[in-house]
Amino acid sequence: MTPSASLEQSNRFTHFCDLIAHNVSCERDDRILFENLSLTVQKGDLIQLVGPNGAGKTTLLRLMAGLNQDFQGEVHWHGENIQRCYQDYARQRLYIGHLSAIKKVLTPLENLRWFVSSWPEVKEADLWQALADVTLAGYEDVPCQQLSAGQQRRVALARLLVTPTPLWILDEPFTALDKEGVAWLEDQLARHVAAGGTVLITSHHALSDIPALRYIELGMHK
Amino acid sequence: MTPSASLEQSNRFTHFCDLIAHNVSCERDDRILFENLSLTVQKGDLIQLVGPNGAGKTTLLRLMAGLNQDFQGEVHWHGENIQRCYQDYARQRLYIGHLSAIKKVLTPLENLRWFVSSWPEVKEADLWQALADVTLAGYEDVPCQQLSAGQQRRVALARLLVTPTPLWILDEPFTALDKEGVAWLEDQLARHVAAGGTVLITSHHALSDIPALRYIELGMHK
Amino acid sequence: MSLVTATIKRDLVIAARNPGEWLNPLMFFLMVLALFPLAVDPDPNFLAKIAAGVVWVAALLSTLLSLDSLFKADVEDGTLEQWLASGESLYAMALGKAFTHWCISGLPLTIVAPLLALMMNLPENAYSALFFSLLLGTPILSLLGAVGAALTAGVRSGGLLLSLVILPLYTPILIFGASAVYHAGIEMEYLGQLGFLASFLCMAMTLTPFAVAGALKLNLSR
Amino acid sequence: MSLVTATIKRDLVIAARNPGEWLNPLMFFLMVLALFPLAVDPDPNFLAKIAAGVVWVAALLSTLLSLDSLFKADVEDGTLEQWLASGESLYAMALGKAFTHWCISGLPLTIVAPLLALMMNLPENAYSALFFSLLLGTPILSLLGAVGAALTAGVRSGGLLLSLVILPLYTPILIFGASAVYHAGIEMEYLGQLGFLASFLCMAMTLTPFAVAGALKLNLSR
Amino acid sequence: MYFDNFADFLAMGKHGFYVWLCYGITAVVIVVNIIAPMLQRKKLIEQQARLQRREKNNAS
Amino acid sequence: MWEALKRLYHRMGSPKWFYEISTRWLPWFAIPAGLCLIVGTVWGLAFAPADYQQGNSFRIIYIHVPAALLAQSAFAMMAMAGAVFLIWRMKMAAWVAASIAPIGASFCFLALITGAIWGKPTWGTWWVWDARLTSMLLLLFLYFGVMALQQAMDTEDNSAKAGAILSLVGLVNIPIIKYSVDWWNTLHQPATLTLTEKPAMATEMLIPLLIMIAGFYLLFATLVFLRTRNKILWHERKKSWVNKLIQTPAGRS
Ligand code: HEM
Ligand SMILES: Nc1ncnc2c1ncn2[C@@H]1O[C@H](COP(=O)(O)OP(=O)(O)OP(=O)(O)O)[C@@H](O)[C@H]1O
Ligand SMILES: Nc1ncnc2c1ncn2[C@@H]1O[C@H](COP(=O)(O)OP(=O)(O)OP(=O)(O)O)[C@@H](O)[C@H]1O
Ligand SMILES: [Mg+2]
Ligand SMILES: [Mg+2]
Repeated sequence: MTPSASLEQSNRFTHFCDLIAHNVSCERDDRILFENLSLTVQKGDLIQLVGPNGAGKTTLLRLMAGLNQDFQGEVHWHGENIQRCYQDYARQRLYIGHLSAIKKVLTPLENLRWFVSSWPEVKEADLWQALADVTLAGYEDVPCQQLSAGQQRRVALARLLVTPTPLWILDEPFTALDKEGVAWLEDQLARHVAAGGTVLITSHHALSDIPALRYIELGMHK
Repeated sequence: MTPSASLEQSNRFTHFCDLIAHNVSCERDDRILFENLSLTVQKGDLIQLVGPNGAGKTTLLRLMAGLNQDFQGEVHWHGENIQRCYQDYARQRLYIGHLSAIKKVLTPLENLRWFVSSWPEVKEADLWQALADVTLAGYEDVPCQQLSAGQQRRVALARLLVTPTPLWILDEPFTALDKEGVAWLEDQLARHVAAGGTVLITSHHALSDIPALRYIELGMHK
Repeated sequence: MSLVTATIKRDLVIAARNPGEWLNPLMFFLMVLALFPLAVDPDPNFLAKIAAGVVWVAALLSTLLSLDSLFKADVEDGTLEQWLASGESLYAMALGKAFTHWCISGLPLTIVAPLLALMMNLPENAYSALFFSLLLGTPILSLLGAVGAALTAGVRSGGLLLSLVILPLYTPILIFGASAVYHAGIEMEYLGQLGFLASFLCMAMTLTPFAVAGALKLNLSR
Repeated sequence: MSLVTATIKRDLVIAARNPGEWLNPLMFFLMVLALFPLAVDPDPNFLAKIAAGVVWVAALLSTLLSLDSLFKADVEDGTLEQWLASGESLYAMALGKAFTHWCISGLPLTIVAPLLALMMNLPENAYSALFFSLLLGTPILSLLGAVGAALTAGVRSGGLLLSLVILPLYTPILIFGASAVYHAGIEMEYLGQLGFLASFLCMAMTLTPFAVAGALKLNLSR
Repeated sequence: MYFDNFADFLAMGKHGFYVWLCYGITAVVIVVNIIAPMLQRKKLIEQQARLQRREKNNAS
Repeated sequence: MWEALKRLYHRMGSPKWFYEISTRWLPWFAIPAGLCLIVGTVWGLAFAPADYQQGNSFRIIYIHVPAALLAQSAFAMMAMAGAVFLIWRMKMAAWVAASIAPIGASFCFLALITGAIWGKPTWGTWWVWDARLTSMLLLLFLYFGVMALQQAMDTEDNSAKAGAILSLVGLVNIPIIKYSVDWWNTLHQPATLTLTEKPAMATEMLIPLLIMIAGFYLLFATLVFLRTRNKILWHERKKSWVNKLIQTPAGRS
């Protein structure tokens, strides 16, 4: 990614509004995952949810993304409940979960093209560039079923480079990436928050020193 | 796991025979993954395959496990081609791949019981103990679909504690584990090789210092 | 290009890439037709009497079978999650999906049905009724089917559950469709039945997408 | 307990836990029987004539539909991989799987068929023939079906491919089964047909497991 | 020749349509079966030749 | 003796050898095939006498019967090639099987379509559920199933194996299907519309038929060669002998 591109992004992200969870509580199978949790996510934040397996990180992430409505409390975006202004909110955040939404019979390029179809301003050349950036140059036209686990993950992550959204919500994005890939992704996260973007992430991987990094610890309330 | 148990294992593993890959070569889609690779795995070895995404680690692992026959060269166990003595070989090695073979409607206990059904010497109490060791005590009777990603992984890994095989072949076993889980698994690996067992593993995670550790690096031959 | 058009295009590309997706329903249709004479009685006069009903039942069953995969793949690989995350209208997606399904299953079936009706010795004057009843009826089958497919998408062995949900909804269409053809065969008026089918189609087009959108959301909240 | 018995037991437990697995084929059977009078002609004498054939066609289709999931789940979640890794005989597993499938689909169907035949106004003296022909015929359907299911387990939208592969193989059984019932209905000898079914069953029991074992291996070598 | 004239030959009694249809379809099927692999072969060879040329250019 | 057989087997397994030998043999199949087909067609259409019952429509027999015979034997050949591939893992056999499938299916289709067209003037209907017709239709389905499987899996090797397994299962089943269908039709329905019993065919009718049968078999061999050669070229495209072949003008012809 060239500096000019991130500068441009930085301007674009000036309109980012706060994402605030007010006293959210969630229980599953009579076990309380978190209770009266409040969380404010602002421009330039990089927030990592940490906690042991089964602590409720994925659950909290999906709830903040507006994908899960099975909880108490409210999540506000720009002062409004995200379910109310869902369409606007959705255009401002990118959610990448465990499942990659990649069609195995299609090529990386075709998959990426589908991902960005809501953003008409994204150009075809950007897609090629993004695939090259995730070191998939030469694989643009290979059906995804023939890619290795890490390569498929990279296709999903190429979206980070092309969708112009200020808020990224990522669930264990480091899965299956090799060292170089991990370094690349950390770099992307750092650049994104530096450019005024915001990242909400779960990972068991310890992120290297990015100044904006904050932890939210979820414990096991047995 | 109590010290006495690992001592017992150490005796059990005296019959371990060398696993040797002779000049194996493998290509996928006209790209050579590795060529004339030879590899000797001996009692007490802990071998980690490393390399970038798509290098062929999974492929090599499956081939050494006897699950993939689409390659050139031979893999020998006790001086005999593994396909010839497959039944004996299979009883001496444990393979845990990307897919966990866990049935979502069954409970961890039921899943584990199925895994060990070929080893009649394993007792029911061992299974409960193993689940407790992977911090799933209390979840023994919860259907696996209600467990988080990391908890499901732990069910699969509980097999390490109960199947009495000297050779472990593990493909990215650290996926989805939290810090504590990672430490636990590293400890298990160290104990296993100390007790005379053998481990062949792929992981993008840097294993902490275990004396027996050796790396095999697979590169990208473009 | 909006996400809806992109999705329709993508699904058609996938169908073009595995031709099984649209050829198999056709083959199934043909084979069910072939089973009847084998099981019942190959006498041509007898077949002529049951032809209308059997062709319609076969069309219905073959649509039913191709429904199973309509949303399942999307749920499993995370595409649906991304749809919901995108904030675009699920109503439009439901319509788009039903349309793709009809292009892949109902349309080819309508085109070859008259040919296959030859084998069942359908009376000559019933051919146009067969064609038009299928042309109006199969889109209804796709639309109603989408409701069932959405409801059962997250369910293991949903294929059969799907048939349970859907078959009762299909019966009115079967009755009107088959009776149009039957009446045409004995030279009676059949425009009434076609009129009913046409009005069902309008209703289905406006109403079912709501149900589909609602059902799809159920698959996601976890 | 060997892995085969453990697997049979496990699959039966799973079936008991989602009753849909064995209830759905039954419901489908019922509904195809119900569709017929609606589509063709509800006149009881007419129905009596076609009853034998329609009951058998319905049985065949409902078996066919329940086949799809026979190996698919096992391939996808890695159970099959573990089977192969275990080194135990795939022949035994194939037999075991076909047996479970019969317990879940063929057996209940055989038991309720006489009841449903009432609805189709089947002649009274045909009931025992119906019962015994299904008792001998449905295991063959399961065995042959296992071949198709194994061949198509790794294939997306394999359900319909499966029918393409299997239906031609099913026709002899359909012919003998339906004609046994038909002949019993018109008070003719039908032991000959049952004899044929019995000898087919013996052949299928010895031969098909080889084909299944071979086909299952295909789904694994990658 | 069994037929008296060419018109008779074409008419084949009353069965000209059926006979000629059969022979026509057969001709089409056979020709397609011959042409298809030949075209495929041509395409294969051209494609391979192109690849070779490209590799040679890259090498030099 | 055994050694010679073994050598032959190894040679057969070598794509290069097969390619070269088929280059030499191809004309020896193609030219007689063309001759037989032309002679047989002209003789059958223009010179053979008309059938006293069916008139000229009977001339369809010169396509119908050879196609029907070939469709059945092609399936057996395909299954055999599949078995060789499964047992000895000889890739050549898989390619041959994959080449046979579409050709066999074409002939099966021809037998069906010519039969159907023939049925209209003789029986007054395009299709009846006669035993032979039905078993031919099922054979076509089997071909389709094999072809679908030969492309279904994610690697070519697996697809070939899947196709081979189904063709073997199908081969065991074909006699059963044929037998059961025969038996079914004769029982359900008195033989009002069976295929004409083979009359003691006049020699001037029989000879063109035999020529056509020979022509169809030779054509079949030619077609299998053509397709298999393409498969060889594709799979061996990295080998030096293919590269040489492509550079020589002869290879392009
Ligand atoms: C779709 C319709 C038809 C199909 C699928 C069909 C199929 C076959 C098959 C498979 C054979 C070869 C049997 C063998 O020797 O192995 C055959 C032979 C023959 N068919 Fe047909 N047939 C059809 C229609 C007809 C019709 C309409 C006629 C003429 C009335 C006819 C006349 C014959 C004759 C004369 C033979 C050669 C005699 C013999 O070998 O027994 N067929 N047909
Ligand atoms: N579908 C479900 N039904 C009921 N309970 C569930 C369901 N999914 C998850 N849970 C429960 O919710 C808890 C939190 O799950 P979640 O997936 O949020 O954990 P996590 O923090 O993401 O863990 P991991 O690090 O393993 O991914 C788990 O203890 C699990 O038992
Ligand atoms: N089914 C397949 N068909 C064709 N090629 C494949 C197939 N599966 C994998 N490959 C190719 O084989 C190569 C090696 O894949 P493999 O899964 O062994 O990589 P890996 O080293 O395990 O990578 P990762 O770290 O991403 O898991 C990849 O480049 C991939 O393109
Ligand atoms: Mg999680
Ligand atoms: Mg891997």
